[in-house]
Amino acid sequence: MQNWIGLLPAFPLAGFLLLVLSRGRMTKTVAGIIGAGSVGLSFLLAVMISIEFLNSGAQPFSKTLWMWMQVGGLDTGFTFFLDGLTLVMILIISGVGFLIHLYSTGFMADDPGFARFFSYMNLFVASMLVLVLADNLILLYLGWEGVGLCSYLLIGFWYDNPANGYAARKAFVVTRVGDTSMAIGLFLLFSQLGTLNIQEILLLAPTQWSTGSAVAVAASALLLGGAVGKSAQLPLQTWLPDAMAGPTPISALIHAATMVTAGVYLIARTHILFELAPSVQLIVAFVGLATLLMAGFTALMQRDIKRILAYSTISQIGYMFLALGVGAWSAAVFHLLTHAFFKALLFLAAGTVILSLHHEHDIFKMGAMRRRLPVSFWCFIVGSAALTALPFTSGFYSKDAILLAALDHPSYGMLLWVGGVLGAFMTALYSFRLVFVVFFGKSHYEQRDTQQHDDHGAVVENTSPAMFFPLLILAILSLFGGLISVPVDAVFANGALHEEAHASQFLHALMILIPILGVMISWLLYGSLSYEKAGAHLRKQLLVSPLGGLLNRFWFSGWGMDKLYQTLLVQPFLALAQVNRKDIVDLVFNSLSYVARFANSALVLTQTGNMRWYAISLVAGLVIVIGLGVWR
Amino acid sequence: MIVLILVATLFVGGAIAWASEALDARMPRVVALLSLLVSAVLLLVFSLNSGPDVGSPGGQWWILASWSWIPRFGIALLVGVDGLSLLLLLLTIFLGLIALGAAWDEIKERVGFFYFNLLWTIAGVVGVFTALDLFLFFFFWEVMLIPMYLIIAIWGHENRAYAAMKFFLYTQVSGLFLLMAILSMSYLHYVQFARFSFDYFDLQNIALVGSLQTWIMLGFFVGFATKLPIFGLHSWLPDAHSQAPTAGSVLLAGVLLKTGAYGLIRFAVPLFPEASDSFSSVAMTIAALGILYCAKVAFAQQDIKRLIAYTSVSHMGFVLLGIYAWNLYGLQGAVMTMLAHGLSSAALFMLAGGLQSRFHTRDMRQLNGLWAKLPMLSAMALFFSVAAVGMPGLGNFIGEFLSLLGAFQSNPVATIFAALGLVLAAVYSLWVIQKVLHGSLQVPNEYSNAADLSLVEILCYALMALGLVWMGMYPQSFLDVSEASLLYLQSLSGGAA
Amino acid sequence: MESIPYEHGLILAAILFVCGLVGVLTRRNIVFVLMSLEIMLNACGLAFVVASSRWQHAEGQVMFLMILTLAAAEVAVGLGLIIQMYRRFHTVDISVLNEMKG
Amino acid sequence: MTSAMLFMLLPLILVTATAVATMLMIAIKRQHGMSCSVTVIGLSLAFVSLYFVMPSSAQQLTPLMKIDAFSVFFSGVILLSGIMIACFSYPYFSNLEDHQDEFYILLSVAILGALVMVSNSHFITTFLGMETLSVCLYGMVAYPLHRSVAAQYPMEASIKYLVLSALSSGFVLFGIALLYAQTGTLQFSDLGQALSSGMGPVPPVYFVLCCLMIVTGFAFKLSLVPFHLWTPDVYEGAPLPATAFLATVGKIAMAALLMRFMSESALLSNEAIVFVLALVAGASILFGNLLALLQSNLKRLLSYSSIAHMGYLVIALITVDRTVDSLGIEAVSFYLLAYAVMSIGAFGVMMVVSDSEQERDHIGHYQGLFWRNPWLALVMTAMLFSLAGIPLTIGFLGKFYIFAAGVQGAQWALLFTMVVGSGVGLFYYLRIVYGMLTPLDEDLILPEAGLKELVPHCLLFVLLLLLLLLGIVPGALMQWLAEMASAL
Repeated sequence: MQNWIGLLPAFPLAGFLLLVLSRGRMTKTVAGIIGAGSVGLSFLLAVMISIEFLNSGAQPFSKTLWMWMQVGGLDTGFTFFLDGLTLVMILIISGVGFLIHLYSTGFMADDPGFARFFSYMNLFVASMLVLVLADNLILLYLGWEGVGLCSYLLIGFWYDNPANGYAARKAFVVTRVGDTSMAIGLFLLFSQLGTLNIQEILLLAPTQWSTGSAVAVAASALLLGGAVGKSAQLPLQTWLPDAMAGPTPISALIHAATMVTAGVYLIARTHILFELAPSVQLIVAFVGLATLLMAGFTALMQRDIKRILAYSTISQIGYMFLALGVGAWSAAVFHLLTHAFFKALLFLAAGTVILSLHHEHDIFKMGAMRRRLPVSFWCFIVGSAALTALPFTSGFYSKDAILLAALDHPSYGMLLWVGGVLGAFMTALYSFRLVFVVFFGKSHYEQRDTQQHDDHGAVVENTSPAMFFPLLILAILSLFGGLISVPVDAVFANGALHEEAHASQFLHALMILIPILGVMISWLLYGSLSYEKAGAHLRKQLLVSPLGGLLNRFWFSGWGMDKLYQTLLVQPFLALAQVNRKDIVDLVFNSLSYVARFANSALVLTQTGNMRWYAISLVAGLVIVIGLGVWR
Repeated sequence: MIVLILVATLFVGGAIAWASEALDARMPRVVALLSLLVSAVLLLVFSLNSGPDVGSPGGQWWILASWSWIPRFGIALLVGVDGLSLLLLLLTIFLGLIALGAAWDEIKERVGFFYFNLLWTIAGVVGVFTALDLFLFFFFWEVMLIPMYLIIAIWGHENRAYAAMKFFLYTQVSGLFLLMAILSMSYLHYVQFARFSFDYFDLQNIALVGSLQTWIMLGFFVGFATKLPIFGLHSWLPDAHSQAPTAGSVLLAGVLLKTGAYGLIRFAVPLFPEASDSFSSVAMTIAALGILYCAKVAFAQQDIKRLIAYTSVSHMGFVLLGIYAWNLYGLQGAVMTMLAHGLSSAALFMLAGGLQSRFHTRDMRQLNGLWAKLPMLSAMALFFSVAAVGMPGLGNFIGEFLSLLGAFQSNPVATIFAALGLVLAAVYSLWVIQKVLHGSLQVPNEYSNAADLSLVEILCYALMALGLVWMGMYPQSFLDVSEASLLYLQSLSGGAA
Repeated sequence: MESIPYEHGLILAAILFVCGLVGVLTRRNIVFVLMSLEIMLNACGLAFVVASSRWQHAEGQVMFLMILTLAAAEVAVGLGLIIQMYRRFHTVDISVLNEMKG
Repeated sequence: MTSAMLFMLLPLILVTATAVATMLMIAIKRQHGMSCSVTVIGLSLAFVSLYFVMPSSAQQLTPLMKIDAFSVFFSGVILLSGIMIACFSYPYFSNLEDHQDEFYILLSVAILGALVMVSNSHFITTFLGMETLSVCLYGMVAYPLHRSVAAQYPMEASIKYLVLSALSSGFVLFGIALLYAQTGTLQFSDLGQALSSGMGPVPPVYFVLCCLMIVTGFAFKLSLVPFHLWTPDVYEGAPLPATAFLATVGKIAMAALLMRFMSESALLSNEAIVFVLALVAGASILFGNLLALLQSNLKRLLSYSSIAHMGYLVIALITVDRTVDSLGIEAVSFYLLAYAVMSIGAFGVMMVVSDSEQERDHIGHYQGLFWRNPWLALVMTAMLFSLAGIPLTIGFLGKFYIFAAGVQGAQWALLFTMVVGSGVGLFYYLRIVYGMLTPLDEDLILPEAGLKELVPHCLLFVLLLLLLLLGIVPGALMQWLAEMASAL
């Protein structure tokens, strides 16, 4: 069974090819079956493989499909490597992926680009699987770029709106910056270790490099660059919120569950390098911390339901980075898992809301949807609970593990822990703000396009099985996913000691209570029946106060990072490009031809046609020549 | 022998094609197709049924044959084919067919003469890739320019006179420097061995010292670098490429540029190892500069073909980088880049040509949202732009990755800057996609009823796409062919540079 | 009587030559130009004669004869042209001959 | 003077006989065709006789003349050019009312002069040949004096040429005289010995002065800068056959003479003269090409380009004594041959489309020729490419030779100038080619190819063949030249 591992990405790839070659002539049902079915197949295969894997004592296993390139010392194959970590990833990707595909068949039902959508989706799943299965960094890079491409294509899926195109380009280019640093990291690793096979690297690196040596620092820092780009961490996080321009299932699959966590996967995969470079690892931790706080505050100010979720994704990944930074590798992976569940759930639920409100994104234009959209409501409750890490939800366990690990950090333990807890508080605040504003209070939803048919204008929840089933599964997983134990201890053998963390009862209690506190406050602000007056009043108070207003604008704009990059990088580049549209080098060469023409026009003047002038010049020439000859 | 047959087939085929116009206006293209197919078959049969001849120098030459030509100067018809040449020959013939496909419906007037020029250009290129006598090499080097000049000058677009003239001037003048260098070599051979010789293998024995070596090397470098082109000598290329008819652009970008790189690999570095070694840092800096600069300029263009042309310069930077890294990775990278860029740029120019023939404009400001109208063409455009971005799994990635990998080992700084080119590549490629394919449909009204790809076009694109995927997924089949010869070339320079 | 040193002869020839040269450069009348040319050629002839008398050779004398013939030939052609010119322009001023230029 | 020696002079005698015969023909009965064919036959006989004259080793006939492979080669080139020009001029002059025939007499005599020049070894012969040639050229340039259209052009050209070349001959003569006065010899070889043995009390300046006066005269005939001003006017004014003759025979004979003079009298051992010549060459290359840059009259354009080409030639000339196994002489010889072929070809095309009534020498006349008369356009293109020195043509090998000589003589500065010059040159040659390629709306009326055009067309074909054959398989010729040069 494990020998069929090659089929994992093969199924979706085949689906992609079929869908592309059909050139949109297929009926939507066929396209849907192919699209979702291919991923379903690879999920089944993944399940079977994992059963076999776990029964066979979780022995790492690798299979070479074919040699890719052998140049001198470099020989890389299309080789897949399977261990606990990979296993978790493929299960998430194929499993959650399958659910989301299923959901999309309903969600995209009346979209003209149905087949195109699924072809991209399949391609994405395929490349994502390659990414996590790769046993060498080049193959990983292939998957890495592949998912980036698909993300680009899907963000810009509704291409007739230039705004989407812009968001897509931004996403691709910003992540490409990270990718490039990662590529350079690859060059460095190869020139130092002479191999790009991950396992070999992990074996060689400790023997060749001393801890904290410059090379190790450089290499891991460059890899971190790649991870930061993909996982939308500071300072490259700006692309993710805009990426919400894509269809909601995309946001669920790519920008919540799988692709954005690739960075986490990369670091976890190469954790030994990071352990060799403690300074970089600490940076990872603080990047995570800063990001999660920043994102938390920003999320609090957003009005767009998807942007809120996007920022929350950023901040949750921040948690994972925090975990990685303190060496709690499996905690990070665990959070990755649970996050995949509840964030996917939230996005899909949000999708139903948006769909039933005819692509209304502004939460303050919704409200009181509790009755109208029961399913979405309950999904949101569950998802937010898990996101907020309320006790006994999946998020609770994973976040707990992370915070405890952070607390254990030798030097900065307290700082990191406090930050993390504060983040948890913010999480509670913004996620339940979302819930309360959307589902409680009064309805602010006025139907645009009233001239349309009623069944178009009315708010009806689409609960077709295709969309209901995934929500159900994900909800269950978000609730009880915490009970799953990730089989990664073997992978992080040396990192395991961080895991059984000790914290005083007080701190434990604090960690449980603070989110609940957060929920209550947001209830006071947005949820309570007095929300209309008190809440609104309070918020007004906050906004009119100069500081509050400033903070509001500042946080709303995602801490002004976009503006910064615009002025620092984008505009100068554009200006330069405009100035030099007519390649200056060209002008230089053309000037030569002007010189020649000028010389010509000057020389032609000597051809007066007057014979006496010719005679004179003849004599003058003689004199000059003789003069030169004599002088020489 | 096969080489002569190959060249002869093309030369004669061209002549016949011209003559056959008298019979029927559709004849020439058929004749051209036939002669190209014949040569393709010849080449395939040859490359499948034979291999390196162990006896030959370096034991890596598939063919090595010589006939006396001009005894006075020890000039001989010395031709040789090794893995490197073979790959480039295959590329040449393949792109020749593609160019034929591009011209199939586009060229309507003076058909015979067009195909005559087309075939003669290809023949010249074949000669360049096989000649090992430097005089013969230079001979073909110049010969291939004339028909290309005519192609641009007769069938080019609005500004063809200027473009053709520029193209010819640049390449000719730089060629004279090359000639000077070659003659100096043969004279030195006379001084040291008491006879003139232009034989590649003889010239390897010349003992060159100090600044003299540097000067001669520079002569070679200028000659080849102009054709490549490198940053600073590139300004002929955008005009030539954008003004040439589609088939012309295909050959220019796909094949003619590669002759420059080939020259560098075959002659410039191995013959002057020390000089090249000390020069490599300069060359690699130029390469990095070119990659970034031209990517930036490309971004600013509004004429699609101009844009693609600038991207070609940018990509050739990777080739230069790989060559002057002068280790196996770099060289293999350079070769793969040459092959892959050959296909991708050819395809892109063909697409641009397709747009022009459909909408009679190359101005991106007038073309928008074609996806809705021409889905297949747009899909192709997407595919090949993605390839040009260097997407792993497609040929260009292998080439660029290996070049950078090799370059990093000899000059990390330049490599890092060059790597930034990957980002800029993304910037301009996506910009084109956004402008032309995405957004709301907008084309010049009078041509709003343009048809999607024709069968010939589909065939060409499919072939090129397959080629790129092949190179990307199983490059080994190409790397194996070229490896022996690259190792040989390295051994010539004692691994220096 | 002792013979004249040949340098003197050469100097005389040179002076004649320069006179002719100046004539060619300054005169506008084509006839005078031709005459000046004659002077120059004869100056050369004189130089040859002087030289040959120095070396007691015949060659110089032969050369002189040649020069005379040439001068005759040139004048013949020249006069023919002048006649044509006068027919056409009714002047012998060479400055009218500047149709072709640039 | 034995009979064997007399036999050696057979070519010259035959040419002379041709001239006389033509004259008698005219006296008996004016018949254009007859006089033309007589001339052609006579010259061809002379050409054939070269084969028998060809000496195994250099033959000194009296102190005056020297017959060797070198002189035979150039005599051959000159005679061939003469024959071709004669053939071309038949249709050209056929629409002249009268006096078509005298042209051929002038032609033969001019060729006689040229032959004397290339086979001389003595200043008297030099002078004789040069002047014979020049005086005939005055006549040829002015030939269709009574041509109605723009008739003052030939006369103007002729008068200019007459006065200026007489002036330059004056310089040459005076230089020779001064030299003679000091060295007491008029023979090149003795001169060489005298010079190498040193001129006793005389300061070298004096010697340089004399030589430069002579060289100036030669440079005038080769129209090198700064003695080039006359060239365009004379080329433009003269009737096409005369122009072609002036451009080929005139130049070739002069260059051959100059080279013989230099190689026999060790002139190049003198740094100052080499220096001056190098400067002259560089200036000619630059000025010639730049002057031609925007010229739209083909005759003038070719005249300017000839200035540049002579500049290239001088590069090889001044390296004659530095090159290994006399490659310099070879280079000069080959280049002159190539130059003859391509200039006659280019002028030939012009002569075919022109006649003495209307000369089609404007670039506009040739617009779209490629689509109106592909054959002529093809020939013209080939010739222009050859002039530009592009492979497959003899011109490329000529340039190759020059480069080789230059490299060996280490004349880097000049070679660089040549590269620049060729760049500029390409521009204007390609301008013409492009003009022929661009289609034209209103057609230019071409004389329909009647029987009288047949011969010229065949000649063009021969020229094209030569151009390509010698451009692609020059091995034998080069071998022969090598032997010839080493024998010199």
